[in-house]
Amino acid sequence: MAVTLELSNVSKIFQKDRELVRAVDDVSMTVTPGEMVTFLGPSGCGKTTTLRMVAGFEIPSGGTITIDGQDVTNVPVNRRDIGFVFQNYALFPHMSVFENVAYGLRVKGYREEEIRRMVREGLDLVGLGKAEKRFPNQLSGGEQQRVALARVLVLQPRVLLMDEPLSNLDAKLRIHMRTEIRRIQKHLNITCLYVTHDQGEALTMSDRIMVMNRGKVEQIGAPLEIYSDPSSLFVADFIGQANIIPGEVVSVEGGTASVSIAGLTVPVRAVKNASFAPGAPAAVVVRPENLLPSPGEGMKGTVLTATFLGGRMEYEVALESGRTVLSFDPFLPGKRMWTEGESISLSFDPAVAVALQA
Amino acid sequence: MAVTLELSNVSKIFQKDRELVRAVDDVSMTVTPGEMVTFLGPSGCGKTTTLRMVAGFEIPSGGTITIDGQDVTNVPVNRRDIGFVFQNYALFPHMSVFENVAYGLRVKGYREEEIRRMVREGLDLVGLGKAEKRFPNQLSGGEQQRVALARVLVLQPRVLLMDEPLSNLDAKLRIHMRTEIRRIQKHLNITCLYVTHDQGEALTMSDRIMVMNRGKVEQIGAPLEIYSDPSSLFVADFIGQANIIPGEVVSVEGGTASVSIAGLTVPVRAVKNASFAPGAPAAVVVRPENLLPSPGEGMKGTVLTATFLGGRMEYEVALESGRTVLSFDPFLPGKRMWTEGESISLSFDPAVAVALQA
Amino acid sequence: MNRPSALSAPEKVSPLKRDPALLPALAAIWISLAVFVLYPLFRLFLTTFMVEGQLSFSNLGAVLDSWYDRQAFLNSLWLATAVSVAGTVLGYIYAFAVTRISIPSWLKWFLGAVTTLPLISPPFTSSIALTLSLGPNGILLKFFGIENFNFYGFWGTWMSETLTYFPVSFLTLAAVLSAIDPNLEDAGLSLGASPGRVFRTVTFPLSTPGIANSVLLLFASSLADFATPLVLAGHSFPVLPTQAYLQITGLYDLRGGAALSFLLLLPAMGVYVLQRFWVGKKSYVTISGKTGSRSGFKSKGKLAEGLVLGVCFTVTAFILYLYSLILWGALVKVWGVDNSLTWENFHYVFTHGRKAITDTLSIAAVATPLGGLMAVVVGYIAQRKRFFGNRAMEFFSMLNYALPGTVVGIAYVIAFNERPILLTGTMTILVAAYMFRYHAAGIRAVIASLHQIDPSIEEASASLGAGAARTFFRVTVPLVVPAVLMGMRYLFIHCMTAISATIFLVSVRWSLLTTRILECMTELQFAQACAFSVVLILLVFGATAVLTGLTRFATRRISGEGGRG
Amino acid sequence: SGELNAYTIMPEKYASQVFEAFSAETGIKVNFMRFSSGEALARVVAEKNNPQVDMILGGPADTYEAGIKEGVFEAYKPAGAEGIPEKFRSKENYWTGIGIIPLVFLTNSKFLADKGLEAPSSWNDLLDPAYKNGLQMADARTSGTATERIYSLVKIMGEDEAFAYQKKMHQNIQMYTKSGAGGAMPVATGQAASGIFYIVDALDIQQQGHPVVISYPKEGVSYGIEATGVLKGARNLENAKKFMDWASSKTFAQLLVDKKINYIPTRGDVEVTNPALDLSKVNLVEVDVTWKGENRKAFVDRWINEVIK
Ligand SMILES: Nc1ncnc2c1ncn2[C@@H]1O[C@H](COP(=O)(O)OP(=O)(O)OP(=O)(O)O)[C@@H](O)[C@H]1O
Ligand SMILES: Nc1ncnc2c1ncn2[C@@H]1O[C@H](COP(=O)(O)OP(=O)(O)OP(=O)(O)O)[C@@H](O)[C@H]1O
Ligand SMILES: [Fe+3]
Ligand SMILES: [Mg+2]
Ligand SMILES: [Mg+2]
Repeated sequence: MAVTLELSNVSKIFQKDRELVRAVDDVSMTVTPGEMVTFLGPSGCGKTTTLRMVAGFEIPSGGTITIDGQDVTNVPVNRRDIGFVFQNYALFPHMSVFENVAYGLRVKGYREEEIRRMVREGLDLVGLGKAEKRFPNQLSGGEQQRVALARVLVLQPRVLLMDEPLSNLDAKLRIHMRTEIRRIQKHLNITCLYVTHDQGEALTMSDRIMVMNRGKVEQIGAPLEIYSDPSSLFVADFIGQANIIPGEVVSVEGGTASVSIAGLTVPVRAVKNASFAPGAPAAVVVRPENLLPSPGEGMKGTVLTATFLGGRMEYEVALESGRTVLSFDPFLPGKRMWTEGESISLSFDPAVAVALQA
Repeated sequence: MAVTLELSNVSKIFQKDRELVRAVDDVSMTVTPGEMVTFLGPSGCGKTTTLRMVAGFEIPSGGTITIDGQDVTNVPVNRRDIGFVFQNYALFPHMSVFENVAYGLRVKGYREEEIRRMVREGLDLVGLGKAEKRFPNQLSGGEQQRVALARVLVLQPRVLLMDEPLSNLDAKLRIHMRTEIRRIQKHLNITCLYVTHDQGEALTMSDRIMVMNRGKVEQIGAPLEIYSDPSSLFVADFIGQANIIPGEVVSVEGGTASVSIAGLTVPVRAVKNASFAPGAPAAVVVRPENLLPSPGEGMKGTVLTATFLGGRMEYEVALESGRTVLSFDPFLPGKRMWTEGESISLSFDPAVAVALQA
Repeated sequence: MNRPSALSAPEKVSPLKRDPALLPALAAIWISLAVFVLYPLFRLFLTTFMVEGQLSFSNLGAVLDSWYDRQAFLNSLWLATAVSVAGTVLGYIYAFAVTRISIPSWLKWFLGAVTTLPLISPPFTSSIALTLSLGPNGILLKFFGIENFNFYGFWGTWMSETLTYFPVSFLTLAAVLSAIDPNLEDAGLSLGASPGRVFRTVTFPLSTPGIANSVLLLFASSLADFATPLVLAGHSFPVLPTQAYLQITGLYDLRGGAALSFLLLLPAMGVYVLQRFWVGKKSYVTISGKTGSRSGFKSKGKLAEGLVLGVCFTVTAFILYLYSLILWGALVKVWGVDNSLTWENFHYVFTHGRKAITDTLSIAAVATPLGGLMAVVVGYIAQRKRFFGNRAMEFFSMLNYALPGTVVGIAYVIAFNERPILLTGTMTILVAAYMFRYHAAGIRAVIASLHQIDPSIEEASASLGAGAARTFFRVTVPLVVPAVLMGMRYLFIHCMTAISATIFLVSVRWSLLTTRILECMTELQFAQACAFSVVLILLVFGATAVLTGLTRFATRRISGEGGRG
Repeated sequence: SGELNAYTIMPEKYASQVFEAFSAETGIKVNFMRFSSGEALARVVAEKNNPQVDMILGGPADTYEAGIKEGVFEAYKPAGAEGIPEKFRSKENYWTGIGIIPLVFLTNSKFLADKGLEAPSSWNDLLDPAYKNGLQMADARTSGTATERIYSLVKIMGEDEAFAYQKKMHQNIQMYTKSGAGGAMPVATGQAASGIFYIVDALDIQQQGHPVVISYPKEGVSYGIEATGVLKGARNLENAKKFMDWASSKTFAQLLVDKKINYIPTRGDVEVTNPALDLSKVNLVEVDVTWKGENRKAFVDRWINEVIK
């Protein structure tokens, strides 16, 4: 049942007047059967376009796409057995919620009572059991999005392509839905591409994450890998929040580089494939949750803002070097809290920091 | 400049065939001048509808809305001097990005060169300086959303109504945009209603948060208040993540209730306005970041799932009572990590837990 | 909601209160409808049914007693149904080819241009070309060796009317089809439906507003058309408008003819109601403020595409053939007798027809923008604003269209030939007659298009501070510009070619091109008639180009290449 | 001098010459528009409360008879009336005949050559199966030409016989056209074989050069009277009367002949030069206008119910 999905050197160029937009630029990747790969990347980086090419809505300007070993570049959409959740929902405005969800099932030729059962199940799954007679224009934004999701999930396609399917749902529902999606996807062993802007979602749901930037692939890897071993400053900066502190390589030994930062020399893990030479500039990536107020020595700075963020305090700190860094301090009662203007000293655990080529 | 906005007993009933949908139910609130109030609530709870009534797109089925003391229930939209960012963007499909953003400025009668300057500024603000000649259907989802935002922000209206204006942006951009919005809003002293599904956004940006459920107001209050003093189980559960642990009140003293949970008696802060009697059932709300693996005694359970979530580990734990709770453990190197199936013992700091009437 | 509702059903606030700009627009529309539609018809009604100061329907009774007239009534219904169905089908096929099949853009333009030709067929000329081809001893019949083809009667009339009216349907439907968000069809395909099924379940239902309005328009057109049956129906297939015309002009029985014509309002009203019912309250919104990207064209299946293009090319070739006959007729000395080429006929047109040409152009130039404006305003109010009298307004705006032109013309003479509204002999009466008769196409097209536009786009404009008028002109109008253009083009063409209503309104001061053509026909000056038609076609093409350019300019980049095709 | 406004039922190309001559002679400027007879009548009836024109030129006398019933005409006996036989004038002087036009057969000569036939010279010739699906002639409900045809037949054969004949002829009919001249072009182009028309239309086609022959039936034909009349309430009544006087004069009759306007003048005092208009060899049947008016509706109804049903 589960299929491989392969993109080889896929590009898409939009031509507009004299302006050429290279929306997707030489993307290659293989999605193994039953895998869930999430696309992450800044707005406009080409995620939707890539997904649309896989679906067959858009013809690649170059490259090939194969599903299950078969070149589908010229196979019509409806023969690809894919499910697509559109960023703008694309619900059929003239059909009730029930009919929208039943659409694909009818195409597949299920019997009427089966359809009714499956649609019910699908709608219950997204919490819209009672809205089946309504029309899309009588639904709230989130409700519409859920219908779009249900419409595809009931079909259990071979390949599932989802373009920000949960963006308009509240946190609770989103968490619920993502576990449901993941459960179904795993259970049916569906190969899945998923676009999201929610990093929590990407990190929790995906087998692998593909980070894109300006149409190009920046890094593909397991969530933890992307997070802790970003292959570029872009990735480091984009995933999670990162303090990028410039320094100079003092010495390199095995996987560890000693980097001098603000007068201190710290041994930091060097990123894979990096070739550091002593004296070369390096950027040390320190996650805000690893940059904590320290009673002892550390980098000195002044608190710019202190924000309460539910489970934690968030400090924006201006270092003496002038650089602004973020520090997330778990909020526990009794813990000292800093306020704006106070002096603070920050330190980090070098073992979970990583040095990149600057 | 800044104006008060007041909703008194506002309701909206949609009639569809024989079904009556009470989308907004008796909502009353006052937004002080220059204040930013965020609406939070599950999908379909009536946020958009409330906003649309304030804007004047929808006529309330009951109640009145006043802006700056003036009853605007029958004032046409265009005379209300509001800005509205639509959940579905509502860009003008026949106009270029530039023209979309310039539209409101033209209405106000600015001179052409001023308009050009202001549009440029607006587009730069949302990072779309280069796309001004494109048409909406040549933009990605997030780009469209940013145009919708810029279109309203350049106008600097008296009242700003935003319906999930950042839902399709990536985390980095979202954080950037929300600081920008907040900055502009504070700078110009704009009274603002903001709908979001992102609790981080709500907690960071708002002066006050209004939590809605099924058309009704559940609680209005400052972010910290809503978070730490939820007035109902719904709010507690909806805002942030909450472990709700049932127990029995043993004794009450001042603002503190001693509640017996799983055999232990803990003194917990009682929620405001609660009247607890000894022996009554109580629900203790413990945030996952306050429920931590403890080496010593605590509530025993088994790890169901352990997920790496960037800055922290997330454990789902089945307590002996059968209840499933969440624990967020800050991820620090060297810290012990639990894996699925392991036994764990959890404890919390009663000072930051709160007891509600069950 | 399980709780008994404390508040009663949603309270109605008068839209006028909230939308003050509506009032002057509404007043203007109602006044003009009252003056130019209701009042003349009322006067005609009195003339027809007042016998010695008493209301009497004896006129109608007499007419209904005749088997021939009853037959005519049924034939009219049958013909109108057949024409509206066939014309809409053909129009849909064309619209589909132009909007959904990837063909070079010059070919699209060409198909579009050719379809304007039948619209520009002044009464009788295209019928003559048809007759020459398919009538007894017709050129095509001989060519294909077909015998015993009974052209006169139903078939000829049906064919000619379908050819004449399908372009209206094409234009309406092309506007509607091109405004369907491609993402919706994509969604259908991605759910596994074949292109055919997507067409059946998504594209087709979403074009319902267009189809319904096209059917309504064509039905009314055919119902009111007396000129085509006059030439082609023969005695065996009487239809009501022709009967009415004959009653008036042949039997000198104005009352009987008018009575017959009033009878036509019943089916027109019926179809109007059916159409409303069909379009219903469903949503056809496909232009939301959140657009999906337009996708590359996907094949609809070779067979279907071949079929669609096959039909288009055949019909296009046929139309071209018919009009080349007319061109030929205009260029030769005497058709079939002296085939030497000559400019004489054109010379005749520009000498004898000069005044007619300039008069007609001026009238068209005045009526077209006014009619276009009226069409968007009426269409907009009818589709977007909900209040008492809406339906009535929408229906009244179609009345003049659904009645045979002769009757409308006579009503105008009766109403406007004396105080308080003395208009005969003026340009105003001609402009009004054309406008209120032929703006219907524009109104229907605008209504069809508006069905597709998410109201939130207009709300956005209001929230950005724009008043109702600005929103209307800057946002609504540009979004329905294809429909408005179509309406204006239709109006312009009819100002140049239509004759039935205005034959009673032309005066010494204002003469019309078509009157001249008709004269040529009745005076058997076939070649000159052809030359007039050719000149007319060129004028219309020129004017259409100007019109399109002007509108583009006025609304800036409407639906620019970047926007909807 | 001054102005005169007119509707003309006479074809434009003739009417313009007529009015031109009139203006030249009297200095009165004429504005005119051309309509078919029914349209002209409908228009004057509709305008009767505030007439837009002063008179009508041309058109069959029946049209005027119908107008008299609507009360749109003003009685006036023109100065030259005595030169015109009474049968060509309205009894109450509402209209005056200025020309007569007999019916003729117009036949395509190629058709005749193909079939090896002579031009029809008897009504019965049209019953020949060779003409099957080949005849075009006017519809009785619309056209004066058609009613004229019926009057001729009734006068020649008697009423019942006439309708029996028409029913037979119906077998050969390709199409009844709505206007009197409507079938002339199809005959000219060979689409139809033959038909019955007023001489004006037939001659016109022939003069354009089409291969047609004109022939008269030996049993006889009736003729129509082209008339002219003044409208009640005319604003330029005097000028209209002047025109009537002029149109009844010999000058006018001579003008018809000179300008090849294919009507036969009602005045006997001018010589007709066109041999086709030479009625000396034609068997003309006299039909009284009042009789025509009285029987018209009955005949048309009978035609509908017996001939075409
Ligand atoms: N035109 C309508 N007819 C009937 N019901 C409607 C209509 N519009 C909205 N509703 C219903 O009213 C309720 C509130 O809708 P609203 O759009 O305000 O929700 P929301 O809080 O904005 O949700 P979301 O977060 O999903 O956008 C929903 O249950 C919705 O289905
Ligand atoms: N039809 C088009 N013509 C020109 N440029 C286009 C067109 N469609 C998309 N683009 C451009 O291509 C780029 C990639 O678009 P895409 O929709 O794939 O982005 P995305 O990654 O999905 O962004 P988002 O997260 O904002 O949805 C964008 O810069 C967009 O402006
Ligand atoms: Fe007409
Ligand atoms: Mg996208
Ligand atoms: Mg909403």
